[in-house]
Amino acid sequence: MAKSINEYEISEIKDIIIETDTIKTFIFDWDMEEGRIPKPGQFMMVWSFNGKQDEKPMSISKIGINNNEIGITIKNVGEFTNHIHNLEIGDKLGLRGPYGNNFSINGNKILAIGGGVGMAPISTFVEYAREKGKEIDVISASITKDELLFTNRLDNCGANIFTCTDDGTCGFEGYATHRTINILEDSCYDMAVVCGPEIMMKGIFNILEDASILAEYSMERYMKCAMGICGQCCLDNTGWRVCIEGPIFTSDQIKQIIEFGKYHRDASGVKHYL
Amino acid sequence: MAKSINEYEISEIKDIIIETDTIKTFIFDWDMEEGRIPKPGQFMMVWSFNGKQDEKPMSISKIGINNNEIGITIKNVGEFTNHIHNLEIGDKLGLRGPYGNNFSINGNKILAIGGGVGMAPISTFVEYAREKGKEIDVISASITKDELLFTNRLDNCGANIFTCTDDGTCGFEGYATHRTINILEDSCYDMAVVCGPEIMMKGIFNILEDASILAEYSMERYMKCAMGICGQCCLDNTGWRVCIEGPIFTSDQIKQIIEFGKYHRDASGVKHYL
Amino acid sequence: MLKTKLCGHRLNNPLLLAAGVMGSNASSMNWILESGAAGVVTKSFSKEANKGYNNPTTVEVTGGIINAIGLSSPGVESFKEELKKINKDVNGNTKNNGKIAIASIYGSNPEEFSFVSSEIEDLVDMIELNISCPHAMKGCGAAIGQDPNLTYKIVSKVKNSVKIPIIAKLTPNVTDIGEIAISAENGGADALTLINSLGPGMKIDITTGRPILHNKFGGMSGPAIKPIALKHVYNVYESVNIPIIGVGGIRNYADVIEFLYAGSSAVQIGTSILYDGPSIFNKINNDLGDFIKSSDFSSIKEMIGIAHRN
Amino acid sequence: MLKTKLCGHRLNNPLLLAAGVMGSNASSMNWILESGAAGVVTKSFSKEANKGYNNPTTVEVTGGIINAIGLSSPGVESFKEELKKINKDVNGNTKNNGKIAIASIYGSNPEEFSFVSSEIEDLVDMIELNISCPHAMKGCGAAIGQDPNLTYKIVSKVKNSVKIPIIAKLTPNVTDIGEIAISAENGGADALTLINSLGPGMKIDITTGRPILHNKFGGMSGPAIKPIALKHVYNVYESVNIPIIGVGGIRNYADVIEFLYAGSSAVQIGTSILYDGPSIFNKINNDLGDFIKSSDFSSIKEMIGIAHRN
Repeated sequence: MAKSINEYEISEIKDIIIETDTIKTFIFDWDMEEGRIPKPGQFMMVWSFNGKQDEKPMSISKIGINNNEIGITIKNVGEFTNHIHNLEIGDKLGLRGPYGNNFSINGNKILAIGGGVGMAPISTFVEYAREKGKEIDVISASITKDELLFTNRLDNCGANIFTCTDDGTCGFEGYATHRTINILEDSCYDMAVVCGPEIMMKGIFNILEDASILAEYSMERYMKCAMGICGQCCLDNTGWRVCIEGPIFTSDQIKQIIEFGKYHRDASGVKHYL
Repeated sequence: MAKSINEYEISEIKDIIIETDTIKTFIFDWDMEEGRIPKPGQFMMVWSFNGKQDEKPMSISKIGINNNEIGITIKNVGEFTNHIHNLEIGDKLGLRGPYGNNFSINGNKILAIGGGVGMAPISTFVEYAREKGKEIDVISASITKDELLFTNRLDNCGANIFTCTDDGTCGFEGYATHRTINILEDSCYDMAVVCGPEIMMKGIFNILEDASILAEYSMERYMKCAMGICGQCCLDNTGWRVCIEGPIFTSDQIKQIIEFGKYHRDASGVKHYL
Repeated sequence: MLKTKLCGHRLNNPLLLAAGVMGSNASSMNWILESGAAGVVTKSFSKEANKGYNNPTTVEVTGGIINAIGLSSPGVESFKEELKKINKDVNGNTKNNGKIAIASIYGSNPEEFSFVSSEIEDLVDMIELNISCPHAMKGCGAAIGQDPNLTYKIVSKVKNSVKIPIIAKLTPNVTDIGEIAISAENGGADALTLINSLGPGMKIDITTGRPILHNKFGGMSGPAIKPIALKHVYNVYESVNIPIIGVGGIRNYADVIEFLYAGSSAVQIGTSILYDGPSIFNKINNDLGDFIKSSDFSSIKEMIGIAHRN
Repeated sequence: MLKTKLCGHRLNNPLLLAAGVMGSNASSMNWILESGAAGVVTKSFSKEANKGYNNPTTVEVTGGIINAIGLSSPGVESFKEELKKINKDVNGNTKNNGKIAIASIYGSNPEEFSFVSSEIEDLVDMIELNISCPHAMKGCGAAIGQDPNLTYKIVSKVKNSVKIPIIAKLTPNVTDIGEIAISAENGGADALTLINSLGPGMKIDITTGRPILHNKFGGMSGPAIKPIALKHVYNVYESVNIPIIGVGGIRNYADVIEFLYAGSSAVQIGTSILYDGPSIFNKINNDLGDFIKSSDFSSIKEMIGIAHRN
């Protein structure tokens, strides 16, 4: 009987890559069996059972189909992620997944836009799309040069990288939105994939809509079961579950998600506006 | 999902064949799906849910693979079977199965011996073995001519039938044991299959052992679950379950079944000696 | 043909969404209604906001899941916003469409139950009292539903506070559910929902030695609990005169039929959404319709309780 | 490495056959012992013969079965013949082989329990008191195990009648199993078996509208009940000082480990024989051995109760 994706695998941290001051990538062994092979855009539920005990969804940032490895990139933003950042090689976490849908590939020339740690699912998509021979332009955005993620990896796989920093320390000076407007002046794309802070994605969405470029956006919400039943991650107004119908939504879907770029709900269900 | 053999199928009695004064064959529609196709020697659990409410194991006497039919031949020996004998076409019974192991075919010339309603599994075996081109001699035994079963069916399939009645009204006058001794004087067999009253099978067993003919015997015990867990039908001294390891046992196995031809246990587990 | 009635409400069919599954906001509940359910029961809420337990809150087991969400909810004031949108038209009026909204509420004492009930009475069609959550905080949930006196007090207090029908949802985790059912009926319950999740149960991770759920224990739900839910419905049907809403492991039309036969007037579906998504409602309605067409029945009503006939 | 102890008896491994499964005669129980079990519990018997219920007595459901065999047994006098042959050598002496025979007995009052116990004391290693069968005749079975006083009376009466260790097998179908467990311990039980079958539950045939079991209701067993059994073991482990034998849905080595971690000193396996046959015992022993080898544990004992550590 194949192992259910809902079954925990207690996994040793095999390697830790310090990506930036606040972002680390944790590498785990992961048997690439039928049903367990992650697709670009999917996420894992990461269970910490020592110290800070909790479990959160985290984007998969590395899919090593040949060496049976996955990477999960985590930004230190609170108590839970801080606890994980303090773990060392050999420490263990519980993993279940992969969950959710994935980015699709439509057309031959694709614009991939990632902001901050949002580059995690973008990076797996870019590598996958490059393997399929697609031409990929990547806008990799962050506050400053040291916070740019995966530049070498993406360069190595043959994507064209357009960095973009708020402070101008690397590449374009300004926001990802501006860089996007900029790049669209020179190039046409068959589609785009986007992941980053929702306020950034909202801006990008408006720009891509104006440019009539269909895109897919990766969303994040507070999650409990990740199996599609608790209802915690359901979106207004369609009710779609980020863990099942998402986390990737198309432009057409985003139009129906009225909370996109506006608000999200916390663990108790109370709304918080951006 | 394939239907479990443990799931009841509430089936209309499609036809009733009056075989003898005390024996009837009940015909039911039965979808011959993977896992549900009976093999010669297997049995069904027959649930009567109106009137006399109970459920008993009954031998399959007809396997209509092409017309999706099964036949179950029942002798009126008590309250339960009497109730079933009073049912009419269109009445319903619950069926589950098929259960148990089956007769095997070893060699080319086979002796099949059935006594009374014990001819039920023998008849399906003979038809099956004839289809495989085997040469089959059948000793069909009963008290009297009117109680002989399936003579035409077996004749039609090309088996050689040697009838045998206690009162000599048809064929050999005497017991199946005597007829067996008799037939072995003229013929050699690669194997034998036997079903009938246990006292008869015990006699046949001794004869076939003397003649060094390996045989398979169909046993019957009080059954409850028919799924191999309740322990009701376990045999001394091996503990084999008639519903799982049986109902068909080889000569070698019969030697280890010390209760064969000696005693059986009733519903409460009390032993009754033959 | 699938139409039925429950406490005076006309229902398009006997299928409702169970409390605690996709019931945290109006959007997901409206989706469920569009997917064929004749009604939804909200996730349980109370007076104050409650974040529930840390994750893991849900773990899959053979035949279902165990969960200890811990009654997370935004509190009645916030949740009213959602209630105003469930099955309502653009003017905020309840659609007259054979579908209903049921609020599931919890509390720690009769006053809290009645306060919350009064607050939301105008926004929903019925109220289900969750006196049976097996993973509630101390004093809430099953602690109530295991005590016939407290059950009576809460039900009667709410009954005297609101005009809409009230349902008591009972826990199976008692020695004698019949006693509790009669207390609820005597307290004035208009219907009973049987059963809340079973156990509770637990799962221990064999590598770490830890209970997986943060709360260690959680209520079990899913197809595995169906035989037990069914037996409680069957038993309680013989002791009370109010309608029973059956819930526990329903995954297909045959399960629904079993619950109707046992004595349920309607059923709730929850955990099986794990396997089949919201489309389970339309699927079951179609299959149930086909069954009835090929049977001697001409309505749902005729099917209720027939297992007691024999 | 798999060796362990239970009430002074050395066991080759922690696996026992559960009562009611392949336990009607010595032959099948000896087969189970040869298949790797370190002990067998007989099918429950009492003073008199009892034919139990008519068929159907067992029906498969999601994740297990429900059964209402109704404690069929040949009565103590007849059954002694079987007891004399379980795990005995040709001279009728118990083999000194790390394997044990446990008699499961039932009755309707303390005197009957103690009479039967005295009758068989010399033929078995331990006695398990079935005070928890959910489908027993009136006054037997779970009716006892739901009453702390009656539990105490029966356990103490038997304890005063025999010298061999006695085990009380408890029903999960109570509001508070802890209370019953403590009564049994106070009564002198040397160990507890947790849990008897769950519910009871029922299955209704949708074509006929009839409950399938002749008794209508039956106890549920099999993998589906594991989370609940485990939780009872975990809870009771914190309230008593006597060893616990865990039973409920064990199908593989990981399940055994969960029960050990929760606080079981040994486990019983029953319904899973439906899926895997008697070879399940050797299979689990092999897998359990492999697990221990690859773990930091060096004995079964070290594994007991570790889920309480965290």
